[in-house]
Amino acid sequence: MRSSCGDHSATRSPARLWTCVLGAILGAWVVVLPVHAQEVLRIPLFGDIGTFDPDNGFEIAGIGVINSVYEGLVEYEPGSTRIVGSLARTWDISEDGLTYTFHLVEGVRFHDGTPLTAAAVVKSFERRRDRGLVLSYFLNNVKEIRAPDDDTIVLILHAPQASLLDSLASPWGPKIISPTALDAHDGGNAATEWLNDHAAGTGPFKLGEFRPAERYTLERSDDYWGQEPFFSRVEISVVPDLSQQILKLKAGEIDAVPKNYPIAQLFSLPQDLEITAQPSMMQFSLFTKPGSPLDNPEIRGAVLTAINPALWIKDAFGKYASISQSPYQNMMFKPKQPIAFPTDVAAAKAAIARHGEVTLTIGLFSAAPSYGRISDLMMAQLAEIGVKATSRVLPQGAAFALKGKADAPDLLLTISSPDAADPDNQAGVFFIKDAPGNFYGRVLPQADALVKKASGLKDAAARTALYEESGHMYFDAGYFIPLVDANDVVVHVKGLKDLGLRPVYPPGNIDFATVRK
Amino acid sequence: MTSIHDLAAFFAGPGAPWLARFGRIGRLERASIVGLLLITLIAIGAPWLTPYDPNLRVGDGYQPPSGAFWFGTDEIGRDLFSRIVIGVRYTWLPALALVLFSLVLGSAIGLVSGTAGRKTDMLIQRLTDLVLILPATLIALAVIASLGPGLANTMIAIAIVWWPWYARLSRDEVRRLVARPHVEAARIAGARGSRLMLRYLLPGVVPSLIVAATLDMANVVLTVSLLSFLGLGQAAPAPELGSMTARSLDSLTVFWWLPILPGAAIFLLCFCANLAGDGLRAALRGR
Amino acid sequence: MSVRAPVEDVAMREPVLTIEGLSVVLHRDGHANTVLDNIGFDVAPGEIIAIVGESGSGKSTLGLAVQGLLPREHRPWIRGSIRLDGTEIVGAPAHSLQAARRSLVRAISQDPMGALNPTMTIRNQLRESADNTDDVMFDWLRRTGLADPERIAASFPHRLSGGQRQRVLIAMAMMARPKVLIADEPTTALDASIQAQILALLQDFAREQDTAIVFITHDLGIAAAFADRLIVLHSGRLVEIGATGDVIEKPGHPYTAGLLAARFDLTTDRHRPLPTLPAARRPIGGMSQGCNYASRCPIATEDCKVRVPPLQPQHAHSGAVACFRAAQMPPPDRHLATPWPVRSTIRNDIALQLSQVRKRYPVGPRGLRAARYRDVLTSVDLSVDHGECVALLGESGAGKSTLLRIAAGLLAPDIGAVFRSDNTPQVIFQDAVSSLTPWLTIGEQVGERLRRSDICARQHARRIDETLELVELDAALKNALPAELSVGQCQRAVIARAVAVPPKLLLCDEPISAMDVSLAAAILNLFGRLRRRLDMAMLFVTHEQAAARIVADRIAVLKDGVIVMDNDPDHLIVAVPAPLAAPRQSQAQGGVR
Amino acid sequence: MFKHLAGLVVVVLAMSFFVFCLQSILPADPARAVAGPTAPVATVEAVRERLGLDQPVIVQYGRFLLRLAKGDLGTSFRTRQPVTADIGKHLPATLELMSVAVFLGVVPAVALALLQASFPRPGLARVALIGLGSMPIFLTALLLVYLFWFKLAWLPGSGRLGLTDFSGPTGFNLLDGFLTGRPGVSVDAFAHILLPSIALALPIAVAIGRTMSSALHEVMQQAYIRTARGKGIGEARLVFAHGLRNAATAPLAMVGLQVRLLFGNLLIVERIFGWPGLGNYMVQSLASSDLPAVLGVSMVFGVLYIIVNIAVELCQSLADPRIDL
Repeated sequence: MRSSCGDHSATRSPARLWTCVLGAILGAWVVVLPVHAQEVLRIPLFGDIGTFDPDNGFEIAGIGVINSVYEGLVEYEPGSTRIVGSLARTWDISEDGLTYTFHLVEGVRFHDGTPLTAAAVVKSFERRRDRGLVLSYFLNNVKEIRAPDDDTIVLILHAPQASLLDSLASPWGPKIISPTALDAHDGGNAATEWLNDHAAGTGPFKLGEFRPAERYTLERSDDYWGQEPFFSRVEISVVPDLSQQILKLKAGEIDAVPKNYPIAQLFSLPQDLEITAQPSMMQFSLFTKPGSPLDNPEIRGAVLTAINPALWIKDAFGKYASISQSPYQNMMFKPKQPIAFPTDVAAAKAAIARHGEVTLTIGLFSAAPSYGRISDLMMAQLAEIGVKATSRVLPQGAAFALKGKADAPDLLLTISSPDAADPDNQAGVFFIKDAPGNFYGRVLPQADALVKKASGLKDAAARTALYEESGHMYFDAGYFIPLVDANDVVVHVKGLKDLGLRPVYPPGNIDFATVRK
Repeated sequence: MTSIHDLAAFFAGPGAPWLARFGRIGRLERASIVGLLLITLIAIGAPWLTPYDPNLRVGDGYQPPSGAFWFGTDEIGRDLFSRIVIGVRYTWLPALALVLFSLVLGSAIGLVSGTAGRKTDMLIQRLTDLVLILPATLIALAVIASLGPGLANTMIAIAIVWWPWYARLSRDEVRRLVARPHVEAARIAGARGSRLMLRYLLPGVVPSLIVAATLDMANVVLTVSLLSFLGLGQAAPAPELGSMTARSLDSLTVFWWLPILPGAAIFLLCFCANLAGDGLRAALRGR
Repeated sequence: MSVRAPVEDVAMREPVLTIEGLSVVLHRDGHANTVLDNIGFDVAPGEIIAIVGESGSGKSTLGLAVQGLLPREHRPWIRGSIRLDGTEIVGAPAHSLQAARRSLVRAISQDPMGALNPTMTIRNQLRESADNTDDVMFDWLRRTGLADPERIAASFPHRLSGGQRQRVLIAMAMMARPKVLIADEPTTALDASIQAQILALLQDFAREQDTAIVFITHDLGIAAAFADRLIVLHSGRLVEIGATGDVIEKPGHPYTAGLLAARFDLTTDRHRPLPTLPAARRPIGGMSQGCNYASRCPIATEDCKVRVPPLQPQHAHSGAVACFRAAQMPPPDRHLATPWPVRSTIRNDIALQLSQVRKRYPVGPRGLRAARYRDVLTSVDLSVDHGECVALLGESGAGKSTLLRIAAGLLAPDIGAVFRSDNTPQVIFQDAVSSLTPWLTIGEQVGERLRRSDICARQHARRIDETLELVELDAALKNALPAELSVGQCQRAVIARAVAVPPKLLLCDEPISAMDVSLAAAILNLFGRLRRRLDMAMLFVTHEQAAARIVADRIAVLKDGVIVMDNDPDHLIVAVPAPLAAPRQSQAQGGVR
Repeated sequence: MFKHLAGLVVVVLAMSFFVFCLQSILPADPARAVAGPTAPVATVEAVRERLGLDQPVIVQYGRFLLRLAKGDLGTSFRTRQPVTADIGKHLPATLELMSVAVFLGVVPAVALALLQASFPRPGLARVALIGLGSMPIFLTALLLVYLFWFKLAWLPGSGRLGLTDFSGPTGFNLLDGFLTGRPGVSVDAFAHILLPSIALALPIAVAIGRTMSSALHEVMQQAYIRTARGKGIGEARLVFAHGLRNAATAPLAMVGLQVRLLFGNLLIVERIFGWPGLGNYMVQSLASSDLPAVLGVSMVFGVLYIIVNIAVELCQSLADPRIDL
């Protein structure tokens, strides 16, 4: 086609047409680019929030979002494992440890306007416990839920449980849902359908948009009973790819990369970004398969020498991790006698040389980058002493099916982090017989007995001692090798303060109520 | 018959047709064929070609390319050049094996399907349809779950979804060939069964299959790298180009050599394979 | 160099096409081949000039060169001059070539099947040819003898028969009212009856439109019946040119004489082998130092091999001849070969018998409903005795090939019985080149037949040699691939494969229809000899009456699915096309010439 | 056509059965995935029973078929929504992306083939295209994002729409913008779709371009092209009017094949570009052992593949009147 200069018809002139189209695109997109008000916080998520129902799904990445819409009776204090009141102002525990009495905060309203009463709490707790929902196990030990008056809740347990408050404070613990909403949308299924993508809680934020695979927005709740959050709006976008998250952060399209930011790049961050790091409950540890070469004490000693975290923790985490001192997270208690790895590399080499070829397979719980980094380092270390190690990312969920499998990897590298901060939770999830995270199904009755004994005790120091002892037993029996406790590292724009990271939460769950500029 | 035909008859003189055919290949394509041979040699000799042990930490991590480390070092201080050379071995040789396998299996099935009766043909066609629409990732998952992880099993997983294409291609070619007079003539002359297939049909199918296979090498390399990107490839620390690239994508803006250099190796493999395929097609089809 | 046609009334008019010193070199796989060497002639408006030559003589290339359409992939190199109505074609820029093609020169190609775009309606293809209204277009279609132009125009080519397509092509060419029409073997692929109609049509157009026709053919017979003047090409060189009657009566070049001698028709003596030309041997690179024909020429001298004979006026007729020994041409003697031995076939010793055979094919779109069927063979009775050759004559589409395939056992009849004395009858197909597997040597393919018989390797090799000798093929060719062979050699190889183990029954499907006349004669001779020597029964399917008459002991004519005639060849009475050697009478319109 | 549809049913049934059997092969445990990694065994068993996962596979498959007959694909374990609803939500985005990708793949491919038909050796363009198509798709995708969004800021790098509150009647934003009288939306949607679809289109362009140019090359040597050229038709018209349609069969078949490879690439490209489509949904469903969702998406992809191939055959028969359906 020929284009003449005097021709004003756009269709006749391709060059002009393209200019127009391009101009229109650029123009429209300048208009479309979101104008950021000061008080909007933009956070990426790697995946969808499966369900927003606080009782019916084990959310990992989105649990912080749910916790800023719903509140429970108690919660963990930001930055620690101390339990403080949330909707419960105060509470009492009976001498026998079977009766818990909570006193509610006054003047709280749900986002739909319903006032918070003890009856509402009872309704929510009963929904959690009795309607066959996924997270019902948090209240398995609760025999009775009563509301003697409008401001008082009484829980009566089947058996003493020192960790009950932790269960209630857990991010996945029971939350209080508006009874009006529950009634209105019950539909014979305990409102699970409606609560999938709607919410009626008491938290500082209301659920705005719920667009899976795209974005979720939270709006500040105007009549929140507590301190008003700094941000009026939180935009949570789904950005599945880490490189995209990093680029978006650098381009100023989001305010933080809450987790998985590559450690090596933390030292070369641009000027306008900074790091907030906080110790967490993320303990990287190895489970060992019965019948693996590590059953031989000499090989075990040699392997422990090679994988000694002291040798590689800096390469893997820089300063953002600490060496695990026991199978219980460093945040839970400080053991009197930390676990020690042998250090004589020459001896290890000699030991392996004596055994001919030693091969080890390491299974990685997931494809998250930190697993690969740690296993690469350990394999390189093992290669130094002559052990041929290979690692492989297990398919999602495969770790839970390793029991009794002959071709399972010799070692499973996983993050052991419990759903609450009490050592009882850690042991109950990972160590004792039939624990869900006891991946190879190993049983050490003496240690289990100690754990059981500790869970009923009231004296904190005595409990800790028992747990520490059980930890040593699990380690010495060769079931479990704790490696490092990683920090929760959030990279964010400069000036973001009070992120409210809590050790028990999965990494990167910023508390939208406390964070401010 | 046609006047082109009579020109062709005029030219169909004695001479070495193969040599002449190679003359039809463009310069770049010829270079890429040589390049592929070279790559194969490198892949075979890789263990003797690496300056460092690819599995040991030989320096600090994240060193940029330098005289000591030509391609720099990776996250934990292994020599990237050595790892890429070994990675070429672990990517190229399996891809070759895979294509060869699919070629053999696919063309065997295609031959049977193309020469058998309608019912057998229909059955095989539906079967290939079925495999063609099964999501490859799922099959890979299933195979690895039931046979256990490992390079061979990953290859089996890919081969399962890979052969149908060759089966279809060779079946179509066979059917076209069967309709040609010389096959009928051979049959009348007494060639039957496997002799007919191997002597009169297979050689006619092979050229287009080889061209397809060469062009397909790139697809296989990319698929292998895609599977390892999804964590279904070889066990670490074996360097695999795909997972090396994919795992360090987030370093693009800071440690560019980590994703770019292994990616460039994949690119080179695919590029050579693609060009060589083009060249071979020119040679075999007479463009 | 150009030789003016001596016909005085033609000379009076300005030639519409002038070719001078035309040489064309084409490249293939890096080799340069001279395809045309120093060709020159004129064509006057309204004149029909025939270019005759065997395949490989460069005649098609000449046609393409005039249109400026030499195949680009062969990197043509062209020298000399082609002037079309004053426009120089050689070296002309693309747009003027295009303009010349649009208004001056059009072509009808030999293959009506391939010459029409299969994905475009006839209407659209015609519309591209010239800016005419639909009515004019329909008118042209009607003038080519297509009764239903609207329907034809709306059709896609594959719905039309070969004859219809060729008519469409003629209409397409003529509606542009070109000055020159190049007709490259326009009738080769057609049945005899249609052939005659098409030729008549072209003649009419030449007269009406005053269009010069360059008629390219290998068939001297057709050329003689059709053209005003003849040009004989041999291996890229013009060897003889002259008025048709002169050339036919008094050929000045031994090649022309050979071609004339080798042709056969309905009057040829069928009781002895046909006279043939020595097979062509092409020198590598295209042109030899001397006369290209020297190696085949019965009267060549040493001089002929070192010097190219110039085209000189001929004393015998008004044209010109390129031969040093034109004066020494022996008189056209019909040198007689020894007659075939007379052999009495034993009647009722049946080799093949078909009784009441019926076959039908589904037609129309295949759908859920039962397909409609068309009877190809209604009820055929045919028998061939041992040692007998029966020719099956019929027009295209008559079901000849279906019948042959049923006889061979490749197809099962719907109804009827087939008896065969030999369960592995051998079949020879029309296209010899594609009947040979391209990647196997001739020896291997001939040996395929011998494989079943339990003979040792040495005997096996010897039998192959013997068989090749039997079909007059050089034994050295057993290691050659089919691509290295000429068409004639390919057909001999195919025959060798069929007779390596002599079958009792040999079935031939149009084995000579695509061949030059001289080659066809040689192959017919071979069949005649083989069947007598190996005592084979033969069914010879053809659409050419002359060939049928020569080869067969009996002729059966297939029409509308039944055998309508089963007769002795000498009693064959069919409409005979324009007889040879009777040069076309000047038409009334061209009377001034 | 009927044959195709019958084949479709059979193939889809066989495929669904395969995927169903997969759950007994795969090491992952959907009940565990639903209950969470820390849930006690009893809870997991309760969940398993509630989801019917404690039944034999064949019983589950029977139930699945019964539900399927009613157009119900079950409920996703992960999102607790009917799978059909989830697919309905994600499908338009993926279809939009796929069609733009196929379009962007086919157009330059055809253009290049045409170029090659007119100029025998447009070496550079061809080599460039082959080069671009030889990159691992995740690297191509990221480089595109890096260059055009991060460095040059010409195009948005992820997501489907810059606007927060838009949903149109068809789910195809490119269309909906115009339908709802907000052309700005369409322009924005176009800007967003450009990079991911280019990443997907490159391998398609290479494959189609190659097939197309060799088919065109072959066609341009046919006798009818000579006939047409003999009519004095210009080269451009020759290629467009005569060449293209005749050369269409093989490239069309290639489109069918490429669509299959496209499904694999979708998983990666949608992830990198945060495209809210079925690919992302599939990746997440796989990650959480969400069998009903995986099965549903597989069926959608399978049906899409067959539909595309039926369409391809339809187009082939349209392009070439000699091909009967």
